[in-house]
Amino acid sequence: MSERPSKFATAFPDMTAGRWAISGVLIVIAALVPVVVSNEYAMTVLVTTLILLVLNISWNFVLGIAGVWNFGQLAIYALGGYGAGILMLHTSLSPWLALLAGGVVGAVAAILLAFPTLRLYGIYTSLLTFAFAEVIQYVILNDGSGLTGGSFGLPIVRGLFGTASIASANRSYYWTVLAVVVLATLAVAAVSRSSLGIALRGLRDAPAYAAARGVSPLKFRLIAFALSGFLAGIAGALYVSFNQSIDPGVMGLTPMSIDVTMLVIGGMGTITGPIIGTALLAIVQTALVSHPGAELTILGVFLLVVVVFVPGGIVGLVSRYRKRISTWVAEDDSGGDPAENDDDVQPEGSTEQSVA
Amino acid sequence: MSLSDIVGILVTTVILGSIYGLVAIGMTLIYGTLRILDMSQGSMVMVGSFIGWGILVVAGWNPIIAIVLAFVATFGLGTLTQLVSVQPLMKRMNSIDFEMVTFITTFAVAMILSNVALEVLGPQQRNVTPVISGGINVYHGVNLPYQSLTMAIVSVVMMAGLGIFLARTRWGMAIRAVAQDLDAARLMGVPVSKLYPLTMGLASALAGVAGVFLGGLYFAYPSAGDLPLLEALIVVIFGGLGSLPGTVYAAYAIGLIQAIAEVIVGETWSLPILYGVILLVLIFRPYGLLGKPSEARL
Amino acid sequence: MSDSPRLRVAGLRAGYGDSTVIRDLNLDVGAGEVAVVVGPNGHGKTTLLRAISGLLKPTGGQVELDGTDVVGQSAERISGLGLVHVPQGDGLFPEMTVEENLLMGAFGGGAWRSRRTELAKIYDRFPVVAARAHQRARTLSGGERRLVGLGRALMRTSQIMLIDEPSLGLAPVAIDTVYEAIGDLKSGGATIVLVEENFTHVGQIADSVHVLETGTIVASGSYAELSVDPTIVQTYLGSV
Amino acid sequence: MAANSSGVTRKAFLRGLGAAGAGGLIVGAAGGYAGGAASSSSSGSSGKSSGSKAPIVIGSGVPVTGLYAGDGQMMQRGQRLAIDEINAAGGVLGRQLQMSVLDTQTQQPDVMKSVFQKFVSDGVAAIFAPFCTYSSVEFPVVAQAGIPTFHVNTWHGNVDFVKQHGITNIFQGDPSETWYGPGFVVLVEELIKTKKWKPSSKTMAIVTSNDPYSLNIAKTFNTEMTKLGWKATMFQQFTAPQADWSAVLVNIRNNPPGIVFFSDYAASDEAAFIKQFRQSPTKSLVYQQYAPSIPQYLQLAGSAADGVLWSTVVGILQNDPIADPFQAAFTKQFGTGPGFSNAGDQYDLVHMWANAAAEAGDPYDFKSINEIIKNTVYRGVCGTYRFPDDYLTCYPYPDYTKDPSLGMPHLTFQIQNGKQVLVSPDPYSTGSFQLPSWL
Repeated sequence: MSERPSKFATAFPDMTAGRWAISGVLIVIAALVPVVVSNEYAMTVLVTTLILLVLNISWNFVLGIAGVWNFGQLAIYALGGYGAGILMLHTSLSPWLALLAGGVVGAVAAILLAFPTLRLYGIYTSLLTFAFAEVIQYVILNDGSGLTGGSFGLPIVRGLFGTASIASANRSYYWTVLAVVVLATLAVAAVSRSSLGIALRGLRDAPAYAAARGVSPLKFRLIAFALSGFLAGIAGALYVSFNQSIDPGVMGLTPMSIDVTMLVIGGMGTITGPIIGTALLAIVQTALVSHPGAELTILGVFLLVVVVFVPGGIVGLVSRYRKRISTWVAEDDSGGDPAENDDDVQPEGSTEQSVA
Repeated sequence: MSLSDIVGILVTTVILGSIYGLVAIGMTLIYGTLRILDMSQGSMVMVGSFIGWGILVVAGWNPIIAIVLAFVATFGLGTLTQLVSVQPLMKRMNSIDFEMVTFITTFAVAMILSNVALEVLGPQQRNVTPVISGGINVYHGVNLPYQSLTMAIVSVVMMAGLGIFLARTRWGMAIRAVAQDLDAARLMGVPVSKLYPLTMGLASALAGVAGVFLGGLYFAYPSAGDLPLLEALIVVIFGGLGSLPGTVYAAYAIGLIQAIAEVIVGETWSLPILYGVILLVLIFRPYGLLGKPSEARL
Repeated sequence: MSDSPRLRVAGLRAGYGDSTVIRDLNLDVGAGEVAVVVGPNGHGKTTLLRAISGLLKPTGGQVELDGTDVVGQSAERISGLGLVHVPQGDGLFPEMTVEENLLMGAFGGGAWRSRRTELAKIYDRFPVVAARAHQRARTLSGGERRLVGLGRALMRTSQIMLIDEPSLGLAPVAIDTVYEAIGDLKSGGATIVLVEENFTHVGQIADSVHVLETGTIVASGSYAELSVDPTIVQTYLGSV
Repeated sequence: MAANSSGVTRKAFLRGLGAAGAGGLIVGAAGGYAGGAASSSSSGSSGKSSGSKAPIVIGSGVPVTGLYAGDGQMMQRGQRLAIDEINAAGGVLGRQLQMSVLDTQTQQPDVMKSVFQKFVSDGVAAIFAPFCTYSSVEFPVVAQAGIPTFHVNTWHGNVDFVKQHGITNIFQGDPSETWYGPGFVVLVEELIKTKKWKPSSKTMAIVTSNDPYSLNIAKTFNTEMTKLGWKATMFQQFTAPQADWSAVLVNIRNNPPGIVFFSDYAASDEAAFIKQFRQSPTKSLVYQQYAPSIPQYLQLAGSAADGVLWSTVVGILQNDPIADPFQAAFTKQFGTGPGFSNAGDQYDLVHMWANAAAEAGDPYDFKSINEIIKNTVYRGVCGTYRFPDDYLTCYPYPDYTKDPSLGMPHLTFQIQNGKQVLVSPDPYSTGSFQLPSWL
């Protein structure tokens, strides 16, 4: 027993007991939400938002932390969803295994996508991956075999909770997806603090230097794609389970622009950024739901303003203020340990990362 | 393959290639000069289409007025876009994420433009009267509409005009100078803080004029810019970012690939085939047909 | 030194990010004078020129051109006041032809109108350049490029020139040609600040020599004075 | 330390603040939904008492953004007009109607589920969602609540789902898509029989967009025609939107067919096709399914469309005592005509529901209202609505029933001199088939 917490603690060196406590309290509050909320529309929106959050965590990992401009993430998400959905539809496999299979499909697709991007740089990577997404969407739209249902989407699938009533299914999904969000956040946080994460950021910020220090772009890019693809696949599988269907409308420019906005506004490349960005935009979207049409204009203005005036998103903003506040605290708490002031924030272009 | 297939392929190539060239050269100009991929170019096509509709259909005026007005309006809009979405970020020009953040901000401008158009003008697609109607029967069954022919000619004229502007004029040379060595250009007295907005205005104006013509083919509606944007992206990256000759070759090469795919294999698979070819090109030539890793541009 | 120097640098401070490269630097250059700044690499010679020409924003001090303070103004504004900076490695536009490069020299400062006459003069003065007029700049040899860079600076009259290490990376023959050209500029009346790592080649043209170490001028004087100072000779005269 | 007379360090203070803030964000977000819903449902429940004069809210789920936004606008206008008329006449049971609009985008499963869920949570009295998913995933949400729900998705899968699950409140206000192909085959046979048209050859070129809907129509047409000895020279699928048809036209002109059968529902695609076809036409009868019913089609295609045949299983009647006043009122209110289908069917469905709600005596007595609708024969601007069986869908006349008062007319139009002429079926027709000028 004494060994596990310490090992766990070393994976998150900047997490103090206090921070663990706060995170724990937040998770408990989040877990209690379905008990308080009796409105099924609110539950539907919350579950949908959490599923999107899993996708955003996966995308943030490859885009923000590994710095690979992968714009094919929605296709990987869709493939995971279709994979899981087709298994639920045509086999008697446990839907929970189908969920995992969705993750595996996502990981495999991502690895296959990683290979051709290896020699590409920046914007070329984004085009190639974007083209990949277009092809996937095209193939699904044109699928005449009936496997995917083309533009009409999959026929109704079982989902994870079979014949449960809408209210109890909503709650079961909420807790399931919340658990996935917590695990995904822990996984991404652990990985980005590990030597793998350091190598990835090294490749992101100084590719030539990192490569010279023996960091293999091939190996690390594959690992980054695989992990991110697995999470995206799980997100897709959760989508198809919860909605009992999936259609090619989950891909395309509009959903992509909303996801990018969420990441950028929260703070790309940080651990908490996707959570904050997704939550914030979900609230904005929900508030605007009765004004359809104005929504995307407002999102566009949001996006523009944040990128121009708040580089690093909300998390970046907070971390800058925290530095000031920590000075204020330090005046008071002269005996406090300086390690407290560490951030979970990696500001863009930070030079603190060196390659081990 | 019959002779009419071949003629059909050639005609389709000319039409598609000219469209692609017209929507892509502005993007190349911007990438070459500012090192950004301007995602608002598609919206400029949309704005141009709506201006074409307003002038040709609603007001019933001369096509020349539509073209001039589209040029002027999108020039202004492009300049404004640069001032709002790129200029404030110029101090980050040498940072690693400059391409990414400008990609996102110009994308945000595109989102705003097309959704404002949706709010103001409504979702309906509107027909833009062809600048010229009718067509020639090129060969048994293969028809070349005058509209497409005009578009091809305008496209070639505009590409050539841009080439001459860049090669011969003071400001054209200044644009190339900035693209090739920013510091040296500033030492020559080139006012980059004015030149950048003007370059983006010029590029947007080209897209706006393209919009007047494309409106007759694709119609004017709020998301009319999505497809041209996608096509322009494919063309500029296939041709090599920032290379003007590369863009022109790529436009017609892609037109040819698509025409062959459409006539031989059928509409269904022409886009996937196109993407497949591009995928292969990028794997073997990571910087496109004529692109270079970084230094040489325009 | 004349009473009102064409270029006056006083208490200049400049650097990159948090690191200060130039500190408390003073330098006066009179009309028609050639001031040579020598010093080891990495001690701020290029930074000095960039700070004067506005490519780099100084963090303190003054730079005056003919009595006007220009600190904080953009490079393009300063260029319009008659200052020409020939940067290290020429600053030629590699994909433009030699002629286009020369024409760019006439972009600002009201020189565009007379570009054709100036161009003809430069072709007269440098036949080598004339022979390469329609070649792309990147295809030239190092010496040719340097001449084009100097020629481009000459497209505008009445200027103050900053020339950064003209001998860098050139074969001895080419260096001679380049310095011959700089001598021509001097006799044409230009005010010049020239930066070199040592004063091997500057004897013929230097009116004053300034030694730049760790960001500031540590010694100044005429070439004749400094070339007999044993410590300086040992460090900077190189293998003359 | 003097500063800490309260005994709380600054650090502890900030921590507490942070936790409270973050917790507040989560609770606030959830509470926001719950609160919003609670307020509207409370007004709903107060509205549900039958003596109340509070407005009745009905849900309108239409595509406001995305590919189908043009259709969505017409649908919403049809609903609007009906509501305005009902309100002007004193409302339903003395209560005014209010419309709550939600965007269904491109009918993705998550969007549709959430739209339906919000309507249920808000306690609307009826849902008009003309387009829905093809998998019917959102149906259970409203089935459980029992709210009368109306769509015109024209998809047999949806009505199958209703029948299989014994749903009693989801109505399809038009016949399924399966009736398109057979209907046109009947028309072709009649044209040949009455010598109004002689095919240049017994061949057909079929062009269809690749969504299952258009594909199904194209396939049924192909099968039925093949049975009669016709041959397909071309069966080509494309992905909408498609604006350049030169390659397809090369193939058509190489091998001119007797019929060009075009199955797609995007107005711009079909308009672009006919414009390009007419620049050098072949001796083929041109049939375009559904899209010419959208008003933009004629604007987009102009005179190129003269001679084109098209049909719809739900369409607004012409020169009709019920449809004409609607046409006039619509044009007056919106400055443009209603087109041929969705504005009309939405107008009809809102009226039909309002009648049923009035008859039931309580707009929230869903069970009675659903019963009444199921047993209604309603004649609207699109003809007769009748839901004869557990599929809760309309059936076409004359393909299914021979009695025009019991089925919704499957209308075939021909565009003549820029005008839509209803050429079939009698007694609704307003003109007769004319041989297109290029034949």
